[in-house]
Amino acid sequence: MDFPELLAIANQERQSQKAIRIRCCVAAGCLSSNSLVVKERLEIAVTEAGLVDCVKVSGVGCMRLCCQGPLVQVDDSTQSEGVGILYKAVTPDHAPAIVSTLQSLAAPESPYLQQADLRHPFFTQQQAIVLENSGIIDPERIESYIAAEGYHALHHVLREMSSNQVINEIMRSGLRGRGGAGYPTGLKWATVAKAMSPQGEALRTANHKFVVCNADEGDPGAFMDRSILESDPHRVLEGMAIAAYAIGASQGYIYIRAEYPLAIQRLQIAIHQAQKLGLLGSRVFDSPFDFRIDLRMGAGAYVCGEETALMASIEGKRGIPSPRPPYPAERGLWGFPTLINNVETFANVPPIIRKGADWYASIGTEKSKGTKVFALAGKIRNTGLIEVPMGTTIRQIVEEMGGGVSAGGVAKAVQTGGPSGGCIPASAFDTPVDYESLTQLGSIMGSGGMIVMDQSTRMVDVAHYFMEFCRDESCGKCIPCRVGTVQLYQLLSKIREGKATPADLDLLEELCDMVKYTSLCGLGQSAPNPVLSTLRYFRNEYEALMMNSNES
Amino acid sequence: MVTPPPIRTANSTSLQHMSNDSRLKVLDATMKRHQYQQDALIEILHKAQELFGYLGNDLLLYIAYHLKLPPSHVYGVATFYHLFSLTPKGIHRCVVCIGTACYVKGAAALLSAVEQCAQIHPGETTADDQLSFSTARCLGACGIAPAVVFDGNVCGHQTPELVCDRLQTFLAQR
Amino acid sequence: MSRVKLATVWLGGCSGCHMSFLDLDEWLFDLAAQAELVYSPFMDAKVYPEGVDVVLVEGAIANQEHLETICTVRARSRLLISFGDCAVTGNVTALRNPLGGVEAVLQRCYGGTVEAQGQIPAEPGIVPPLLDRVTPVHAVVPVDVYLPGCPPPADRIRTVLESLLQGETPRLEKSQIRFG
Amino acid sequence: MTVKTLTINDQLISAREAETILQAAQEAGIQIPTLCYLAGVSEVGACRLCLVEISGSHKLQPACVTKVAEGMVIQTNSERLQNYRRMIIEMLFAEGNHVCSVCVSNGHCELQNLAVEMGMDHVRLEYQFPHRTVDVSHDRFGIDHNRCVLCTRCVRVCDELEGVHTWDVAGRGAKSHVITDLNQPWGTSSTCTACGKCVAACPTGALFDQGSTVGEMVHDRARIEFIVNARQKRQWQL
Repeated sequence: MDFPELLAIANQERQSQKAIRIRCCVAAGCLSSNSLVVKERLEIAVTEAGLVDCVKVSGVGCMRLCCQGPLVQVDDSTQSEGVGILYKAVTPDHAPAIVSTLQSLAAPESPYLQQADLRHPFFTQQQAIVLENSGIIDPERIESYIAAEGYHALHHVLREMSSNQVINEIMRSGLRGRGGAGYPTGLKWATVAKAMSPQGEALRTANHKFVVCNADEGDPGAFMDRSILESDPHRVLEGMAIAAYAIGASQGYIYIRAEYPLAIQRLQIAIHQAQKLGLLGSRVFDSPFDFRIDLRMGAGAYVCGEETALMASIEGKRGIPSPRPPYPAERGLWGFPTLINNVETFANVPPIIRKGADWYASIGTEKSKGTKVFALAGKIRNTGLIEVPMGTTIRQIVEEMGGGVSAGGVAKAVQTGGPSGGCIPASAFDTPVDYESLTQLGSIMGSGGMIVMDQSTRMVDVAHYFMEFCRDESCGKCIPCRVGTVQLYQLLSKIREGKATPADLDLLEELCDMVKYTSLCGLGQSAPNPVLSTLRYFRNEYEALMMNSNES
Repeated sequence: MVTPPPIRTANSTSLQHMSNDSRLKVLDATMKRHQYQQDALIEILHKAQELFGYLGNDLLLYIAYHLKLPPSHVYGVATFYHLFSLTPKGIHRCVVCIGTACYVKGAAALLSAVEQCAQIHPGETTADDQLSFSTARCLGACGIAPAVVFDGNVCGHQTPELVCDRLQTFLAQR
Repeated sequence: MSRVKLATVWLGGCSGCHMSFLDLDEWLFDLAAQAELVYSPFMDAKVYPEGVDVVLVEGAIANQEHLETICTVRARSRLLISFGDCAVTGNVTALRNPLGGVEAVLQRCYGGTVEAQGQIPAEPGIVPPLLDRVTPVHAVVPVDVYLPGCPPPADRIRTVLESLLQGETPRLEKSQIRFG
Repeated sequence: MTVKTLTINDQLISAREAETILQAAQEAGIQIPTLCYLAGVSEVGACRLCLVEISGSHKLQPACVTKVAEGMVIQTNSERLQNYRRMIIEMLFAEGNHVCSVCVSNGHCELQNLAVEMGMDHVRLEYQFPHRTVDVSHDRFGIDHNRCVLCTRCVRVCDELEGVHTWDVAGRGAKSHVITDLNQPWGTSSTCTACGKCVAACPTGALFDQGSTVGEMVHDRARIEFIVNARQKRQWQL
C-alpha cells in the first residue's frame, strides 16, 4: 500500500456515491430497536421504486439522538437546501413512505413519519471532531473511512514526521486523556518514548514497548467509547498506530468489555481489513514501521478500567491493581514500558495530525483543549451522544441541547464521572465543562457520562446506588476499599431507612476520608466521591433522614 | 511424613467421559491458536464458557493442564470476573441493566417485576432451568433506558408489563 | 463525700468477668469503703435503681431481656463501662451470628439432638426470646468506657475503677486493652 | 552503590539506593506497622498499614514498596496516620470473625498485636459475622477462614518459596477468599507438598497446625527467614 493507492480507494469510494443517500443507524442503540430490518426494507423499497441508480442505502454509526431511534437520515445532493432530513422512530413499515418522498421531491407529509429537528441546538451546538464520521461512514467498510481521509494522518507521520515531531504535535495540541483524569497525552507519550526496556528480562516477543487502548468503558451511564468503536473503529486503530510510531512500539492491544459484542465485532472486521490493505501489520505503507493490534476481552470487572488492573487482565490474571509507581510508562505489560490511552483519546489523534496542533488548540478553554463527547442520559428529553467544545456550560448541555428535563420536571443535579464522580447541583449549571472546573465542584470530568436527575431523585439514594456499585466492583485486594465500601454501603442503607443517628453521619464522613486517602487504586480512592459530593450540596437531605429528626 | 495425594491431572482422570466431545476439539483448537500461552487464559475461558455454557471444575482443570497453570490460578481468575459462571445456566436468560441511566429511569421496578414474575432473585435460575436472571452494570444502552436483555437481545424502553409478558413466553415453555 | 453508687450487670456472658472482679481480693475492701454496690448479681436486688454513678456491664446483647435491661441501665446510669470482650465485641456469645438468624440457631441447637426429639422448646413468657443477632453493647446504647479482656484481669479492672473513683476518665495503657 | 540521605520522623538517616522506605526505617530502628508485608517474598502493598506521609506529595505512599529518594522527608506516625491505621484494624475485626478468646493464636497473633498497638479498645464499625468455614481435611494443618485477613502471605510463600502455587485467591471484593487448587478441601490438593510454609507465614490463627488448642499456635517466622536466606542468598544459618 502506498499513498496513490490509498487515494485511489478514496476516489473510487467517492465516485460510487449516489445522488441520494439514505443513512440508517446500525449502532447498538438503534440496532436493538430493529434498525437492521429498517435498513433491509429501505433497500427493498429503493429497488422496487427503481431508484437503485440514484439512491444508496447504507448502514452507519451513531446519529446521536439515541432515545428516538431507529434514526434514518436522507441526504439529497440534488436539493439545494444542504440540510438533510432526519427521521426518528422509524419502523420497517415506514420504509416505502420514506422512499416515496424521494420521488415526489417534496417534503414528506406522511403522518406516520416523524422528523427530528436538525436545527435544534442538540444538533447545531455540536462540534464534531471525534464523531466527525459517526453516522456518516459505514463502520464495516474501510473504504468508507479512507474516503473520509482515513489513514491519511498515519501516512503523513510515517513519511513526513519523526517520532519526536509527532509527540511535539500532540503536546502542542493540548490534548489530555479522555479517560477521566486528564493527564496531558503528549507528556505521557514522551515518557513512554524515553523509557528504556528493563535489561536482562527475557523478551517475550521482539517487542519492547506496547500501546494499549483502554476500551473497558465501565462507568454506568457512559456509552461514548462504545459509540465511537461501533461507528468509526478505524479512527481508533489509526490513532493507536500513530502513537505506536511515536513511542516505538510494534504491538498494540485493545482491551474491550465483553458486554459490547457489536463493538468487538466491528473492531475485528476493522483490524482484518486494515491488515489486508497493509495499514496494519508489517511494513505499514512500505515503511520500516510494523504494528499489530490484538483484541483482549474483559469479562465483567469494572476495576479493569484501572490501568494496572487492566494490564494484569491482559496478562491473563485476576484484574487486581498494583501500587504505582512504577507507572505503566516505565514498567507495564510484562514489565515493558506501556502506553495506555482511552478510546476517545486515540480517536482525537488522526484529526490533530491532519489539521494541525494549532487548529486543535484553538478549540476549547485555556487548559482543556478540543471537544469532549458526552453521553447524555437520565431524566432528560434528548438522550444521546453529544460532542461539544470544552468550556460549554452544563446549562447549555442540559437545557438547550438536552431540551431540559423530560415530562416537565425541573433539573436538580447532573451526575458526571460515574462512580468516581459527583453530583453537580442545578445552582452550578453555569460552570463550563473542563477538567479543572468539574474537579473544583467535587466531581470529575470522567469518561463523559452525564446523568440528569430531577426533583424526584433522592440524593441519598444516588450515593447509596453508587456505593453498592463500588462495593460489588471492589477487587478485594486492599482493606480500605474491600471493607470500607461494605461499611459505607451499610451506613447509607441505615440513613436511607431513617435508622441512623448523627453519630453515624460522623462515622460516614470519617470513613469516606479514610477510604479516599488510603485505598490502593482509583476505584477505592474515588468511591467516596458520590457521597462526599451529595453531602456537600444536599446535606439537608441526609439530615432530614436522621432518626428522630422530626421530633427535634 | 505425610505424602500429598498423587497429582491428578486433567489427562489422568477428568473429562474422559467426554473425550469424544466435539466441543473439546474446538477448545483445543482455540488453545492451539493462542499457542497455549498462559496470558490467553481469559480468552480461553470465554471460549470454554461459550462452548459448554459454564465452567465446570473438570473443564477448569483441563484448561489448567494444557496451559500449564496452577489450578488455583485458573480458579482464581474464573471467579474474579462476573461474566464467568461456574454453575450451569437456564435455557433462557434475562439480564436487567442497573446502570445509572436505567436506574434513574426505573430499573428497580423492572427488577421486582422479574422477581415477582419468575419467583427468582438476580443470580438465580428457576428450578426447571427455564430461566436465569441476572443484572448488569450498564450495557451502554443508556439512550434507550431502561434496558433489558432477553436471550442476548437488548430491548430498550422497557416497562414491568413488557418484561413480564416476555418472561411469560419463556416460562410457558416449561 | 458520699460513696459512689456502683452497679454491675450480667447480660449475655459466662460470668467470667464477674469472677475476675472477685479476683480483686482484698482491694474489694478498699472499694467497698469508697463505693456502694447498689445492683449486682453478687447481691439480692430486684430492680435496677435510679442514679447509678458507675455500672460495669458484662456480656453481649443476645435476647429481648438483655435489650430491655440495657436500655434501663443506660437511662439510669451516669457512666457505662463495657466490661469484658462479650460486652465490647460480642465475643463467644456472638459466635452464633454466622449461623444466621434465630430460627437457624435454634434448629442447629435442638433440631438434631436426640434429647429434644427434634423439637424446639417454646415457653412464651418464661424464656426471653433470642434476638436475631447478638451485638456488642455499644451497638445498642452509648458506652463511656471500654474494658476489654476475656476476662479482663483484675488489675485492669482496678485501674479503671481507681481512676473513676478519683473522678478521672480512665485511660488504659495500650498493653491493657488486649482482647482475648 | 549510591547512598541516599533522607529524613524520617525528623531523624536524618542514610539508605542504599534500592531500599524501600520500610527497609530504611527498620534499619534506623523506626518501626512502621505492617501486615501483608513479609520479608523475603514480593510486596503487594495491600494492607495499607505502612502508609506514610511524604512532604511535597498529597498522596500517602506505602512504605513497603516505595523506594527511598534523596532528600525525602517522611512522617510515619502522624495523628492522621494513626487514625487511619486504627480504622484499618477495626475494619479487619469487623470483617471476619476474630474471636481472640477462643483462637489458637491468642497471644501470638499479629492482628491482635496490631490492635493493641493502635489502641483499639472497641470497633465502631458494624460486625459482619460472615458465614465462613473451617477446613481440617489436611493431615497436618487446618485453615479457619473466619480468621483470614486476606493478606495473601500464604499465597506468596507457596508460589515464590515453595514454588507449587497451591494457594490463590478466589472471588472478589468482600467475597474474596483463599483457596487450594480448585477450591477443594486442602487435604485433597494434589499440588500441596505439606511443607508448612503457609502456616509459618500466616499472621493470624487462620492457618494452624492440627492439634493446637487456644493460645498454642505459634507461627514460626524464623523458618521463613531461614528459607529465604537459603534460597535467595545461598546462606544457611540454622
